[in-house]
Amino acid sequence: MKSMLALSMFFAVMVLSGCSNLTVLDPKGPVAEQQANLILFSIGFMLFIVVVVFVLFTLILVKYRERKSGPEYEPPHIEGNVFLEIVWTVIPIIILVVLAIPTVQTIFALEEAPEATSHKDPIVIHATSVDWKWVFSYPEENIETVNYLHIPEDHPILFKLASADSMGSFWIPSLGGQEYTMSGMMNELYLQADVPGEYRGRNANFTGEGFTEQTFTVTAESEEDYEEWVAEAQDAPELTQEKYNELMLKGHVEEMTFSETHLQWVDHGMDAEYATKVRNGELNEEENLKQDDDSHDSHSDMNHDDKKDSEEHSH
Amino acid sequence: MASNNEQTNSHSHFPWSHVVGFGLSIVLTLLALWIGFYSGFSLTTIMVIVVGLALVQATIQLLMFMHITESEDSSVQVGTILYAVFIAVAVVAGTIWVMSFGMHYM
Amino acid sequence: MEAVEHSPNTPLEYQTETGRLNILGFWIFLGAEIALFSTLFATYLVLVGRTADGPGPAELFEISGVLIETFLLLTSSFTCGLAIHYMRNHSLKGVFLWIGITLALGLGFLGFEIYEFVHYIHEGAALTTSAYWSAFFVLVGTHGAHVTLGIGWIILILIQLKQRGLTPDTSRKVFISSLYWHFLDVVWIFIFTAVYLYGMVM
Amino acid sequence: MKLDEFFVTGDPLIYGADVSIALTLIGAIFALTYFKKWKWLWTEWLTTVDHKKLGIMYIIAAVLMLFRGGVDAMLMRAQLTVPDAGFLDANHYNEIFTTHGTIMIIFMAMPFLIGLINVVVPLQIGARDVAYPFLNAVSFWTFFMGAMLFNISFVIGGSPSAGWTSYVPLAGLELSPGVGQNYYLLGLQIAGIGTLLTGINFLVTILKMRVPSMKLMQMPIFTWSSLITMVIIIFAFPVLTVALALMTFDRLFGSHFFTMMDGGMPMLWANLFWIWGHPEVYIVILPAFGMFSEIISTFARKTLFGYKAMVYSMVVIAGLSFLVWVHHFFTMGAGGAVNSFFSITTMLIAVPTGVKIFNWLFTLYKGRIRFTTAMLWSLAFIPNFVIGGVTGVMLAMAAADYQYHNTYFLVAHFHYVLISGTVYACFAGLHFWYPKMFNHRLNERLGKWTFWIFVAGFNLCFFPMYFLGLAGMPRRVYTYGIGDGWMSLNVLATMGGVLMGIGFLILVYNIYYSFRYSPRETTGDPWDGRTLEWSTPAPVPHYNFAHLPEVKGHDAFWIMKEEIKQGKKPEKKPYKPIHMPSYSGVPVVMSVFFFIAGFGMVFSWNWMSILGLIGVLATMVIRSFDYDKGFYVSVEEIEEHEKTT
Repeated sequence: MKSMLALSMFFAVMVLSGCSNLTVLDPKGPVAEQQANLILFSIGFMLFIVVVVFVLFTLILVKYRERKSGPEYEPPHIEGNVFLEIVWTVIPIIILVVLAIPTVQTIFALEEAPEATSHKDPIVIHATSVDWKWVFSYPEENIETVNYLHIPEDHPILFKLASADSMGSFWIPSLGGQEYTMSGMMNELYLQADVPGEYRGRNANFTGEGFTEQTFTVTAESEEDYEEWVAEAQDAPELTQEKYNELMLKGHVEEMTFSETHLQWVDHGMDAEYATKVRNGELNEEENLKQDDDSHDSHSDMNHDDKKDSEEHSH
Repeated sequence: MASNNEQTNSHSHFPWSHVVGFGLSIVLTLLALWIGFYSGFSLTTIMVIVVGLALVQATIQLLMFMHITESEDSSVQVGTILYAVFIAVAVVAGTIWVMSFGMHYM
Repeated sequence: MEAVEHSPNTPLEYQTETGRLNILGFWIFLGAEIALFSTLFATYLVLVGRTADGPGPAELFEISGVLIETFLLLTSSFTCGLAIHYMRNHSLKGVFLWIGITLALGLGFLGFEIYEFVHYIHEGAALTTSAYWSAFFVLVGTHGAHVTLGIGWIILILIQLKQRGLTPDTSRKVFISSLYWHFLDVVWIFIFTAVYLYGMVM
Repeated sequence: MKLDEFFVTGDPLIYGADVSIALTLIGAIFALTYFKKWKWLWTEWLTTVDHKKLGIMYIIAAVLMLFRGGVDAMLMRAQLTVPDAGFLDANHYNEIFTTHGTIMIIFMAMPFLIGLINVVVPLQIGARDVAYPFLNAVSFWTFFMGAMLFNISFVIGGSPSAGWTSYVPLAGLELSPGVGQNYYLLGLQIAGIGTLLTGINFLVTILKMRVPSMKLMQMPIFTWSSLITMVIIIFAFPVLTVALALMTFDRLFGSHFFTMMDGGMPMLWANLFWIWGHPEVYIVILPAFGMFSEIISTFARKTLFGYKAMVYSMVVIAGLSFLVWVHHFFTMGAGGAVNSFFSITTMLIAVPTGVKIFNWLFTLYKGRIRFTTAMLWSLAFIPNFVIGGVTGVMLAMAAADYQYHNTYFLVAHFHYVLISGTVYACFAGLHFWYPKMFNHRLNERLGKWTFWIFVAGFNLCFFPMYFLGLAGMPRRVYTYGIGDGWMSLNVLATMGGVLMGIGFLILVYNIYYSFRYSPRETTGDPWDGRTLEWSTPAPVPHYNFAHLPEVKGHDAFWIMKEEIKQGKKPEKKPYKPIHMPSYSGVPVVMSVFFFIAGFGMVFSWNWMSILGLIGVLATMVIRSFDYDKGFYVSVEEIEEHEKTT
């Protein structure tokens, strides 16, 4: 019933827009699908309200417009009608309750890995926004990419979101809704692709001059292709801190691939100051080394945490 | 308008309400101090009690020193302050609640 | 329109329409001030613990200084109330005496607060040290700035009182400034609780 | 600082603006000198404390700001029409959408409404002035100087470019090192003082200055909406004051509230900003609701349906408005409980709003609907606002909002509510009360041209944006690729934008045309009005009412007219002298000092900011020692006035 309604709404929207590239309503994974269903469900009720108001509005305007000819009509004095007013208070409340229940359910459902694949361990990817590029670290595979992602299909991905500087928003509309990346904070976002293909991801939260081009591509592929890609990437040149610090400077870069991740020096979810210090030249060699040692410990801790997390989720 | 004006009837009397208010303020301050340092309650309990005491003391100031209820507009005055307290609670509690996420990473 | 009937017992400050309007308006202003300070409190409470590399509150707060400040301000609120009591008994002398004492206590409070601030800065806790100390100095400093402004304002009113004696206009001003002064004491109660007690007990 | 850093250089658009600003200034100075109007300007306008004149000045300033914000909008639409356009570069585009948003909300919508409130509310409640006429002038001038300070950033020093929401860390010193962001902080801060004072002033005015016979539940609904708006202002603006001050400290004095360094918390800015920002939305929509109610009731010739429900629903909206702010950042990851709570509170706001929509419909029901321009704007509001409202409910559903957030779906939604709510109301109110302000009507035929072109353009411009959002177009991008597939809808939107611009130009021409050719009003009641402002003669004397009117119910003036129709003769009472406040030059001087202090702080020129602040304090001291009691209008003068009208 729900899906029937949703479907009919979907077609209505299609016809209205006259174009077929409404990415958000064309989901390629379970997360985006839940959201698209919720959206179509709400559009149904909203269209109902719109139609009621528009019809009433038109009828009243036509019927009670002042006519040039015809008798002088003096409108009656009506102060209100308690019954009617109760009706149009209660009906919206009912509609809102009907909308609020699936909303709250979906809010909590999206905090977990998608149900259908919850038996699989999610792949953890740290997504870090840096003015104006995206850095992706695969701690378990020990690879790092810039401005592009590879993910296996039908496999939950747990994104750990952080920012090196300005607040960004990690968004792959085909796969699901966005979440902010912030310095010194870490957010978690589950996404999954059910259909192989290339999707566009981007920063959705304004970050200044280079914001428009702060995009990346997502390649969803079969598990085998993914494994192959991982193996290939592990042969890529090693990420050095010097190289990573270059990435901290404002600007755009091409797609890049490295073995090793930056998590051995810094986790932007915990250290809000790293990029600023690099830009101010405050991280000299000596401090670098010190920082290196410090976060080696925290890195191994974190890996441990990640594993614990994924174990928890797999139950 | 003078009917609800307690102050007008006691012009020449000794300012008892002020003295009582002052005494209560001192007692409440010392009590808060004692609860904070010597009661041995948990931090949450201490804060709940101490903030409660602060609210009592604020009420005393409003009633006994500031005569919030004395003028013809006392209902507006009291309403303003009560609404302000609602806003204060919404802002302080809401902000702490909303901003408490992600803290375990700090 | 100024001559709305009122009983002879009505305090001077309520006798004119301007007086009644301004007093009501000031209460509403105090409502806005509550919103202002609650935002500062919310900021402070969210930033508690974010001391970065700087010292924490428990290391620097000293109960004796805070208590002295608290009692100075509490007492000044009391004496300010007495000034209004004398004003309503038409005693100009009483008003001068008790407001004078109030101002002296207020200045004492300010002195201790400035000393406290200087001490903290000396110990390495300044506005720029960390988020926590930024919030501390701005919250407590905003209160201190209010006290300073209040002292300056009340001095202006005393001059006018000297020039004109107790009239509906001057007593209105004295009354409104007394509301302001009591309000600052109320704010201090919460600073005492949420900043100092909390900071030391934590 | 070098001169070429001080003046913004390098862009032909800005050079053009430089020249036109200079020419306008020279032209104005020349005209004032040539026609010997300097004294007139000072004594009649700059020093006035008359709420009607202040209201008119508010509206003039707001229309100028509407022009400025509108030009910004046209530039943005020009840039976005086709993919990969090179008309504006990223930085320039960022500055333009930042100033567009800030100006439209803070310096256009609010002052326009406050201007109409200034003109109308005292008349509606039978008052001769506001509670604090002097403060009213301070309000206007601080708003005006704040707006000017914000606007000169365009030619001196550079505009802010971090968006009207100014999210940190982007807006912080590290990532926005120029002075533009300082202009934002200080311009808003100075204007905010004025808004807060307006809040207190009009709350007390409505509560205490009504004619004694008017009970609360007999107040016109526009007055009610103003009252509730003032309550929201009083409690929301201090939050903005603090938030702006904290960011100012961060940028100028090195504190760490919102910085990335030393424990600062950038998210706290978003939190504080929206604690103010959401109530702000209701500050600009509730007076609009009030105006639509008045206009619909007048031109349907019926009393408002469900008056009490209208009042209570506004009270509920005011209360809820402080409990929904997190829906502006559902995507911050605050967790399921927080998002669910704020989803539900946000949805709840739809209930009282829906009640109001149906009450308006049933006010029309069985009425005799006259389609004047003011009425057309009010009628168009209903369907358009419903579209904005239902998409608002969709945005309130947090789980779905993750997909709408920061997209053109959101842009479409808030333009639907803000334009069809606030801007339609400003136009409706302008046409409706224009004869009260200027003693002649706006031309109806031109008015209807404006209406149809603007409304058509508005829908053409913003309806496609819902679909752009669903197609994944984020807000604030300065361009897009051909492969994104967003071009056709963007072309439609730009065409709509052009139509809106044309509509606005016709309105401006209408103002000129009506000034020249419209017949002057004789009765003061051009629309067969229902509330007390229409009982005043044309032109309205500076003391408003020679006799205080007698209120016997809601729609007080309508009841009076009914009584006269039934043969009741208005009794002739002797006039009494009327007490009025004196004009004062202190507010404008004080605000100039605020401007100087603000300008000094923008550039961190401490000597200048201290000088300005000393000036502000000095004017306050002067005011404190000012025992001017105003003056009495003599009976002869009143008789003279009443005879001529």
